[in-house]
Amino acid sequence: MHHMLHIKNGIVIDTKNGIKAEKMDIFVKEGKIVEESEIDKSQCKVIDASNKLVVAGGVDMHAHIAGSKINTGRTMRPEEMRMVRQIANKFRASVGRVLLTSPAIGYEYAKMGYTTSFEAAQPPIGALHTHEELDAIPMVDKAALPVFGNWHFVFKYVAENDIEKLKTFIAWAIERTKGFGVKVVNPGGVEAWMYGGNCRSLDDEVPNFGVTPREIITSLIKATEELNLCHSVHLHCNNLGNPGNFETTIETMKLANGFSNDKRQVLHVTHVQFNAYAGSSWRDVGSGAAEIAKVVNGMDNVTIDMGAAIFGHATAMTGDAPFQFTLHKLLGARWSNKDSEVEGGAGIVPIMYLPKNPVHALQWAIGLELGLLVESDKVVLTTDFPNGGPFTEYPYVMAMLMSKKMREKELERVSPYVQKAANLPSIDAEKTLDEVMHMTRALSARVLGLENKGHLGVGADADISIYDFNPNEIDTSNDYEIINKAFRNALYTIKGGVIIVKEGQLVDEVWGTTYWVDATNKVDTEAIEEDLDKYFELYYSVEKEHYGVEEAWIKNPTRLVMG
Amino acid sequence: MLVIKPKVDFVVTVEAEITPDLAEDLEKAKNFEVYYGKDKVKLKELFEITKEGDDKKLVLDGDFSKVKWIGCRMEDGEIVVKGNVGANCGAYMKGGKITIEGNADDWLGAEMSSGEIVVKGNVKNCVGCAYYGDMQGMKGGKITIEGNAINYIGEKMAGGEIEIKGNAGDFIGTEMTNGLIVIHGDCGFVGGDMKGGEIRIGGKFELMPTFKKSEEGFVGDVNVGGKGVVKTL
Amino acid sequence: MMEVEVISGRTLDQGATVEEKLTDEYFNAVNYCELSEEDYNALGLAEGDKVKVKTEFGEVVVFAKKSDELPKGVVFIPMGPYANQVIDPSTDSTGMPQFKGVKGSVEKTDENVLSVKELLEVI
Amino acid sequence: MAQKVICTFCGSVCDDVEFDVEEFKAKKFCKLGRSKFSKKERIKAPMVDGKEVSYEEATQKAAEILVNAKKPLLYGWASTVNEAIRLGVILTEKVRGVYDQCASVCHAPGTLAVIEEGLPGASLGAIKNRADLVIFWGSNPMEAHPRHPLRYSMSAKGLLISGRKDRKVVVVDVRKTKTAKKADVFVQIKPGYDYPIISALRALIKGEDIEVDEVGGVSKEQLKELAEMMKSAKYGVIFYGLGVTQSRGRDRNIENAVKLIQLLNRYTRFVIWPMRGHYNVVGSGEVPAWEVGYQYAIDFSRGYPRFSPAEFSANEVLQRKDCDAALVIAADPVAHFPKASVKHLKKIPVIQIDPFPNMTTLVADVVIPSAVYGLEAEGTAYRMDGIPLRVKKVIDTEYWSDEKILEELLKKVVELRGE
Repeated sequence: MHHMLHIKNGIVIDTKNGIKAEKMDIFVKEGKIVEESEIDKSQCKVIDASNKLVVAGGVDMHAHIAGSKINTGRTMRPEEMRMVRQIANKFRASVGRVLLTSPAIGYEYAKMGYTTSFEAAQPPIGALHTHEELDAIPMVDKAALPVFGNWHFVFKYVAENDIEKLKTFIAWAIERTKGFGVKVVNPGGVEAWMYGGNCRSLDDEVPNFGVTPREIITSLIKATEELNLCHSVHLHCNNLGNPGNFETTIETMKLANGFSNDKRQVLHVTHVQFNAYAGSSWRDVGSGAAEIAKVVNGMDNVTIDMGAAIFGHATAMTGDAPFQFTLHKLLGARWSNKDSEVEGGAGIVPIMYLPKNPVHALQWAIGLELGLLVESDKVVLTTDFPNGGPFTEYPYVMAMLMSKKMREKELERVSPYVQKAANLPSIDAEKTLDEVMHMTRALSARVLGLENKGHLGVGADADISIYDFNPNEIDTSNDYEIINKAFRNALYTIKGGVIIVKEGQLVDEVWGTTYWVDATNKVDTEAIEEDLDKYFELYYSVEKEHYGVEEAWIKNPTRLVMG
Repeated sequence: MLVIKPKVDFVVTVEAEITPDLAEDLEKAKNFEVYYGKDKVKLKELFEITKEGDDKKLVLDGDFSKVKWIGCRMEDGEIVVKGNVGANCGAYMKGGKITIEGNADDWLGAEMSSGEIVVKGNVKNCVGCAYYGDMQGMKGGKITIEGNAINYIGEKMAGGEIEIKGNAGDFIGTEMTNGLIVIHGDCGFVGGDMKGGEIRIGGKFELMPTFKKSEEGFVGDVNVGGKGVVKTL
Repeated sequence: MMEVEVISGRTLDQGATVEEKLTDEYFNAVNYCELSEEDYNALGLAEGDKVKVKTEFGEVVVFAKKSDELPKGVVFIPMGPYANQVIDPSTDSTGMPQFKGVKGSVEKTDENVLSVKELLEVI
Repeated sequence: MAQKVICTFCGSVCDDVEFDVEEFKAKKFCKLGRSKFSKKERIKAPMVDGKEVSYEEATQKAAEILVNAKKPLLYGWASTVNEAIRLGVILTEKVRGVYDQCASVCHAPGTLAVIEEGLPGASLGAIKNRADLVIFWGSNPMEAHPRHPLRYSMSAKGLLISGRKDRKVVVVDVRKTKTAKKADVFVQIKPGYDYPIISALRALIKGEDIEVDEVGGVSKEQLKELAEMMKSAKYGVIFYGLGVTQSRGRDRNIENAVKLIQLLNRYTRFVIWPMRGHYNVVGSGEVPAWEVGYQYAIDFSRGYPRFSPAEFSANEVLQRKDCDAALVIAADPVAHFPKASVKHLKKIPVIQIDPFPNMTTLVADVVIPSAVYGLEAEGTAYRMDGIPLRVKKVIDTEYWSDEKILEELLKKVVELRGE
């Protein structure tokens, strides 16, 4: 139910608006945060938040929550679905260990005080499927990022160095897929995989197209910036998952040089943990996190997210099909693959991170190192769900970033290999609560270009989470157990002004919106019509007029027109 | 010892995860919750329960072919089923003994790690197998079938012993890594992707073409670099 | 009588009439058994003749047809209610009955081919 | 005027076909699709115990049957759209019944193989663009998916392939089917020997010798040739069909085939894909997978989903007499299930939702006629390769759509349960 809300006496952290653990009241009307004067106090529901932390709802800017990949993952792994979180009652039955059902995804985010989550890789031709699953996730706002980096249209326009047509194509494609921005996964590498290969360096040529990952990335950044989309290019780098790949990652980040945007980064490099390995083989693999952090910290136009690895079960699922095959060979595990028309591909492999396994322990350490060494205004907290592990473990990561003591305790149970191959044991830095709230709210919202998310200023969406501790009284270095527990079970989660969670329990079900970006006003799609017709006739297996998603097919869409 | 008799002919199956632990307390046993279709009911609503003596033993007297999960996860004690029994009997069993005087259904002793199961009659499929998505089937203990079995015997088996006195169907010891399967009669496909362990067969069988003849029998499966042994009894 | 393996499967006619189950077209699309020329001749069959197909799971009378697709010893009945009288219903824990490769026999018969409705009555 | 429509017959879901509403005439369709888009006998009105009633009354009676049952089976779903399937899954969860779908007697063994080994596959567009070797294994598209060879596989043109001549086509089957007659190579096998043949191929591809001269009716020489052909393809595909899933070995055949594909990808590119039957049988597995975690054979009696084909697949449930009511939608189990299963269906209350009278209508207590998707109602369907397509509504009808019927049914179930 929609109420006017008066959240009273809470201790607010709102980094975007410079509020650092100050006692203040928050007012909510019609799903938005409003001035006190807008509220009729006699009609208003009061929430006493005395001595409790009040922040904006968490924003997960990179997770795999919807579409054919996670659903094939569920199908492949019935053992994942045996964990029962909730039997059917007022709410839907909810099951899943790391891979969750769609209702469970919404419920678990809500319980943690997260209110927004973005699907980070939407196969364009599968867009309707992705949207159907997004529509099945209750509680949170959502969106999906279509993948561009191996799409033949992109290769063609990059090869022709025709940025205008590339821009037009991007605008067309995002509109057709009801997508949110430009996701790039192993540019060129997935096309090479169609012939059994990969593009591991920025200058490997894509078979039959004469273009390189370097050119693809640069052109996509240029086009995205000229279109001035709300979100930048969102890049899964080449050479993922291979020892020594941190150099590729650094070289890739430098491609952002020369581009700028006064609102946000021009390049977001995602789940960097998987791209931050030093060494030359799995025998001498080490952490490249410090070198990467140095580069990111020295640039003002690149952001990253951690892609932290959590010990326990996970499922690797990416558009990086050649990497997934490598992982399958490495682990001898089940393997699904999907080559998709002329758009790229994807793969899925179950994995389990074991503390005593040297490589896994190193991956665990590297994720945390990135969170610690990169400035808090440039690194978002993620696990690349479900690749690095469950998003339900974000509270663990939060606590680890804030407490060296907790890290020391955890280091005792992991492979000693970490001591020599990683930086983590020697890192003294501890993030503050403000910083961690920034990394999970204001920053992720800014990276995505969502102006009404991640903060509690007037006009913001009334997505609010309240946690059961007083930030002014907690010692985050020592009270890590309290932190870890409190962030798992929000005292209140408020979504669009509706109380959906109370004391960690679901109390109401809401359906968030699905954002999509419309930049077609900035281009004339006529310019690429002939190319589209030709490609659809020759290389697609569906008709062009049946390709894509209409807004009316989406449950609760929000169209964002690019200015 | 408790004697448990069905009171009615069951319209749909009953899921009763009963173990010999129940023998300790009659009241507790009577109020033990089981599923009858969508209804959660007390054991006493469906079964007549009487206590005879103090040993840790259940005697299931009657037709239990529509009762599933009997003896699941049991650790010790004894269960005797006087008639037939439903699916998943003795699944995940850790110890004790189950004797079934009639026939058993699918998934008998699935993923069991210790203990003993004896079936006087026939059994269906997936004896000692791994449930879907799990990496290992039976890890220890012994299953003896006096009659026949159908398909999927000891799939992904990692230890223990399965002995079938009669015939069996297809897919014996598929992806088996350890343990012993003995079939006195005939069976169908044997040894696909077998990595280790031993299969001994008394009658006719169809071995995968990917085994190599050696002094100790046939060794394979070469597709997985297996060291499994298949030989005649 | 002849020992055979019975298989069932889709055909174009069966598919094209599958949403008209209570019509003669569907009846004609599924009420026959194909035999290899060798088996057909061995049973002394001719156009319009009927055969009784028997397995451990049941029996059914269907029209006999000659086919150049089948090897000797294998007979084919289009998927549907006639085939389902004789196929192996057990799923062996997989959920899938064995619709193909069921050992049985075929013999020439004068008995009538039941209609779809009559078939349902006898189940 | 003919307009482009999307065919709702088989898993090929052809979207280049045309339909003239005024003349009620289908163009470019195959024989199967034409039958779908033609006028035929419909169930006239909702019925309870053979008497015509309103939709209201029929859904009320259906809701009562479902709510009163200890364990209802809700089966079918392959020939309806995702929007209806989703409601069906939620309905099954509400009444704590068993959800099963047509794949159970079709391609579900392939799903079990996905659990064991995964599914290294490709969209049909990727295959038409790249595959220089197409193997139909126990599948016969000329009869079951007539336009598949033309649009996606045998003679389809694409990026690297200019047509039939650039492609080698192999059929592995027990019969010399119509498809086999069009192939370059036909490998005739003994019924039930797919599994050992695949094992032998794996060994030969790995470079291991096999110590037998023949496997399942195929000579070692022929196996070696096939292995070599697979290994030397640039991009190969196995399209498997019911010949594999419905015969001896079932899911294990496919599991073994997936292992073969895994191995082949160490040498070249190779994919495998099932020739799914009904136009949205993929959706009837995908929807429950995201809603409740599993594709089929799902039991909700405990208030949460559990998966077990041995216990909760429709044929097991029926043969074990483990359901006391059934809702059948967009399927005809009385025609397509073995006799032993049909026996129990005849004994319990049955609700049927379908546009057309069929054998299940003859045993149903409640019959609820529905609109034909693709023609009279729109919604989302997944082609055999998982590609989503929105099937269209091109003509008006008085019939309720499955989605509307289920919405109403769900509402009434909630009311009856006092929630």
